[in-house]
Amino acid sequence: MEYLLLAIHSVFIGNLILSKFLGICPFLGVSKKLSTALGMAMAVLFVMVMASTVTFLLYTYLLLPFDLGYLRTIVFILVIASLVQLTEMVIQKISPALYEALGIYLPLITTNCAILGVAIDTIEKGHNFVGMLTYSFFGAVGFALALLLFAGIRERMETSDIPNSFKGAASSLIVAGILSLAFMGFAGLVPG
Amino acid sequence: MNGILIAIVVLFGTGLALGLLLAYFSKVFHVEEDPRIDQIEEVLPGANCGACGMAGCRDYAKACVGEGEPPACPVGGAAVSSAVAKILGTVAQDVEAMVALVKCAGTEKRATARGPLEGVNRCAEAFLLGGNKDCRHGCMGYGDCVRVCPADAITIYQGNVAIVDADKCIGCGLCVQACPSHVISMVPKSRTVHVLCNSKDIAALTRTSCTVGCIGCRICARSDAAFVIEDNLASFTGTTAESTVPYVCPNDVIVDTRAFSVRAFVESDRAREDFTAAKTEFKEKERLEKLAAAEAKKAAAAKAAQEKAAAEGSAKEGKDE
Amino acid sequence: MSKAKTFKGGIHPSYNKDLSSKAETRELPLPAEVIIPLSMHIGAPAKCLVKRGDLVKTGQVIGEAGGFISAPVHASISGKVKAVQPVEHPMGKRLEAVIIEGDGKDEWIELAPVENPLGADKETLLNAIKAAGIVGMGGATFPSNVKLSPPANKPIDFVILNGAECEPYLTADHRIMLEKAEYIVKGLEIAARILNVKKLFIGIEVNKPDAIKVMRKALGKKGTVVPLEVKYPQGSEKQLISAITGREVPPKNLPMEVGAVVFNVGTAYAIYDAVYNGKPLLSRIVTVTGRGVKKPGNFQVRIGTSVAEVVEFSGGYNDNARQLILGGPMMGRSVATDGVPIIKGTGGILVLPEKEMVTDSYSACIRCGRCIKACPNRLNPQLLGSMIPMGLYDRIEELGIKESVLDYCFECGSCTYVCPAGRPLVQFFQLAKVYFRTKKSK
Amino acid sequence: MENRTFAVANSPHVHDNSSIQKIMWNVFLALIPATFVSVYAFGFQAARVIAVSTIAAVVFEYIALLFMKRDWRACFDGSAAVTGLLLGLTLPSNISTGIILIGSFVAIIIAKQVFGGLGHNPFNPALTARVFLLIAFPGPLTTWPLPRGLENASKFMGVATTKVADAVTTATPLGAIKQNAVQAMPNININDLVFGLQTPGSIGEISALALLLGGIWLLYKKIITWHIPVAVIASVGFVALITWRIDPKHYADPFFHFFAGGLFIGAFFMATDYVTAPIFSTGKLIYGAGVGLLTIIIRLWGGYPEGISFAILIMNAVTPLLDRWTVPKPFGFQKVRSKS
Repeated sequence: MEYLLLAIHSVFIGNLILSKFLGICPFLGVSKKLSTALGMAMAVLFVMVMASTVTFLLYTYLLLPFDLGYLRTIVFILVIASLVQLTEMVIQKISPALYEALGIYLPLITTNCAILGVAIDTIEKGHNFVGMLTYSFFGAVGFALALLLFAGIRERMETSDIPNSFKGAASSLIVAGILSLAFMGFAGLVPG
Repeated sequence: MNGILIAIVVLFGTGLALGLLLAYFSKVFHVEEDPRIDQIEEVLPGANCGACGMAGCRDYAKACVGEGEPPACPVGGAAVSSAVAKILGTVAQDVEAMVALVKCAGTEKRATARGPLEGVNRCAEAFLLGGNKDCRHGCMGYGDCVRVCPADAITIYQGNVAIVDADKCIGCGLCVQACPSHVISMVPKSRTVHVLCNSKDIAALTRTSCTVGCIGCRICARSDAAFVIEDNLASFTGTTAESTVPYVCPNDVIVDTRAFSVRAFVESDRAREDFTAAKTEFKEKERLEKLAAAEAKKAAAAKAAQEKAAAEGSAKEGKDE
Repeated sequence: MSKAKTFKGGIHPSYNKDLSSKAETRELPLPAEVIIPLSMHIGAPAKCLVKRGDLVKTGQVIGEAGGFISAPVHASISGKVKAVQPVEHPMGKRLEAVIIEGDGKDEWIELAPVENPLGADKETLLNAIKAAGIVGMGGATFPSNVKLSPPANKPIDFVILNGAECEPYLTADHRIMLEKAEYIVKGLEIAARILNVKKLFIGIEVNKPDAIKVMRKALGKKGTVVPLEVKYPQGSEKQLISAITGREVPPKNLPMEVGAVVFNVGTAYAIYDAVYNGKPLLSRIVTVTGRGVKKPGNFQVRIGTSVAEVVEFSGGYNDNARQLILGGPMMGRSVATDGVPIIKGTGGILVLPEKEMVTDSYSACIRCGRCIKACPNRLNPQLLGSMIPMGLYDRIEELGIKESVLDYCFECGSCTYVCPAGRPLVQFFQLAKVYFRTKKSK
Repeated sequence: MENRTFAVANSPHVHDNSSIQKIMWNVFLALIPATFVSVYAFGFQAARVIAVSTIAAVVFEYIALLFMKRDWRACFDGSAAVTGLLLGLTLPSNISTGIILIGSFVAIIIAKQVFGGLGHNPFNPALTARVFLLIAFPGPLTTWPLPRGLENASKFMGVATTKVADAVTTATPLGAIKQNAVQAMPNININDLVFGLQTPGSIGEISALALLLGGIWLLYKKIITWHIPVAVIASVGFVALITWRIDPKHYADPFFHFFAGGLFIGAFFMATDYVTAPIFSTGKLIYGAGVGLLTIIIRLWGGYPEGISFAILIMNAVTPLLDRWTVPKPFGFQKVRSKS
């Protein structure tokens, strides 16, 4: 039950993008088309769970015993960077089309603060291993949800007659703002 | 001291482990790619700025290999272009500068209008309904070309004929694609003589639908071999021609840009008057010349006849004798 | 009476049929000149067989079929060929046509009717129909002999006569059913004999109860008259098949794909005329209607007669006449001049006064979904209609259905009719079709 | 014979004479009963709120259109007026004029014109504004004056009333339930909720009957279809019924949930907004069910007493996906031959 609440919390209430404002770069960058958004979401899901797991293990079994907590940021980034490279290679092999579509945003997952954010947050919050898995998995699901909703809206906005000055990022950010307003309705649903 | 050492060891160890892992996986998941992509990527600025219109430098490199005709990298400039060309084994070719030309001068006064089109805002829509002029090959003037022109080089005269400003035209050819009646074509910028008509109809139809239509009479082709007639329509294939060539056309379809700009030839009544005056003068001159030639010929003939007569006369005389 | 059958979607425009539905068909006097386009059907244009100065007789072949899907063209009056040149065609283009100056004598060629039609073999009948140049007279102008010769692997189960006449204003089919019922049935029997089919249907919208009654009587036990709900586009071939048989014809396919063949009632009459009398298709019934003409009515008109002449005979234009439409108001073609000729597929001449014209400028789509409800092909005109003006053609290709979604659209105009924002959706789809056609041909 | 020339236009050459204006003013008309009830219940203050929000919305629309150099006459197409009216109806009657103006600004400028105006806004403008105000001004947006004639009640539905400025305020029925669970129930009369003259709440939501009347008008005029309202109300009723059956002490019965709060105005007027709702019937049903479920979840377990505004906004965001995934098969569609 505890994990269920944690899951609901990480998907809806504490949504990475819409209430923690992490990972805005891919949120704005890869949301032009639904199909690429889906691919990106999957890539982030994979990287996030892997990265959180590896960093959690490293932190608990390597850094903490040696009392090297202060090194966590740099170690985590190292891990994330390598994992992203790995993902890149895997995607290029498995689905070249998706690789093409994601383009530059794939290596940019490295700098996706949501990944580092979740890795650090899960340690800050003191989750155990299962909690960490739940948190990172459903955090990524929340990320995916927001990305998909946003991509859907942006695909529709392509057919809109948006005033020139608001084309592109401006109107997208307003949509993101309204979306996070809407998600505030979940506040208080589950104690975070 | 110890702490720092441990930290260094831990960091180094982690890095090494991850590096080895990556190295291993890059072997496992190796994807065959054109080696030139990597080479091109090397010479690119590597800023992943996207200024070329592609997501990152690698995409640009791929485009170079694929299409063979890459847009220029705005950041790297000429140096990068030549480097890329070197890798691809091509030389940046000197392509003749082209500009767009609207081959129609059928303004309201000249071309017969077809019933008013309602609810039409674009050429493509007008074309569905058969166009707004009796002539189905002319410019409809709703400005689909103006909308796609990135250089603002096209204007519409009286909502009827589009005119390309050759100085502003960058030769992208977007208007040619946008035009449903195919009245725009790309011509060399250096060309000075143009046939301003696109009507492929037979002469009888062209005559009823426009006063400045090409009827495929071939008179121009007789005075200059660079005119080619195909589908009842003349087109000029050379670069330049004698300045008197436009005067031979019975319907004033040919323009010499050294005398009149295309714009003036389409828009300005004054230019037309000047042209007509010059044409009349030319024709008059031609007529006089012809007359003179004819007279000379006549005189020569008369003379010859006289001589002949004289000769015959003398012969007769001789015979008679 | 059982419940009227129908399909899903569609609209209920105001029909305005009583303007001309009571007017008996009158024969137009022989025109002084006819303009006979060589292309009056879907498919390859006919090949011209005459030249300027030739003398022709009524019924003489002046253009032979230019391919498998094509039809021959006949002189509809006797006289001299004045010219062979492109003319303003009712479809908006300029197409090659034979102009015949009549001698006023109307001398016919010798006609060769098929003897004992119901006992004749298939080939003879088919040849008679082919030689008569019969095409679908509901407007689609598909050559009838092609419909009647399906490949052996496509068994035909139904022959359906289309008497729905769902286009508002038009009453030509209505009149022909009232006046020529028995001949129509004979034509239908010929078609059924050629296709070897026992199941015959005649679909008629219930707003023509007199026609239903007459056709029931004429048809007797040979087949079934199916009353159809009054709805546009009930008379569209594929919608009609769906209403009567429940089968749906896939896009880009002919009805024979689902074992059905559909003829307009006018075509059935033409088949009768060709087989029993040996007459080629030289005239048709044309409804002259709308509030832009003085006296709406129905007329038997020789092919090639100019629209102006027909309207003149009917009583002339009203002063407020502003738009001339060949066909019905939903799918008919608006033409610029009344000098265009009546062709085989012209079922009506509709003249609209200024105040009935749809000229409003359009505004943004508000996604009310009425077009989706109206679309007889269950498409999403809303989405397509928003993407096309923005030039998002690649997204249309992505829409998920392998063939272009636009293949399904036959431009019935239902979506545009109901659009509260007045968006010219049909026009958008035409533009997109042109775009995809040119792209494909590149 | 001299040939006559005619105007040429594309087919079809007839139109059913429907227009956006007609649709919008019909929606406006459908909201009139609710407006009357609220003006009757809350007096002049309600009239002020509604007038300010409606007029401000139209004025903002006009300004925006001028700025964007578009046809300014579009501001009278009724859509801005409907947005303004809907916004006014979701506010408490004692709210200050400044806040209403901010709301109208957010609705018209931020939520609508930025995206290109009518037809292009991904979120319902009135609801965006309302949620914005709720989060920006939580105080004024959650103080509800008592209707006229009840000002002297010291306790209402088991909740203390407070005197703020010149009005007596209290919680809405849903707020009362939230605070006191079902202890408040005996004091709430379903009749009051239906007719709306005896309950506090935002201006427009108090009378379920008046809203139902408007909804039926819209259904009758075929401006909305039954799918969304029915799906919303059914899903709310379903969850409410289950929870009420399980634990009637804690959870209110379905009828209470139907008639209390903004369910009807949301289900009939806001969720059905063409621009932001799915376009296919299947999508509409899913969307309606989503709105209903989210509403009841927020009502029963969330931090806010009323959830329909949030629910509709969230489902607005899902609309493009629903539109994509509920496309019906076209006429004569065949399964694409897999090998190709």
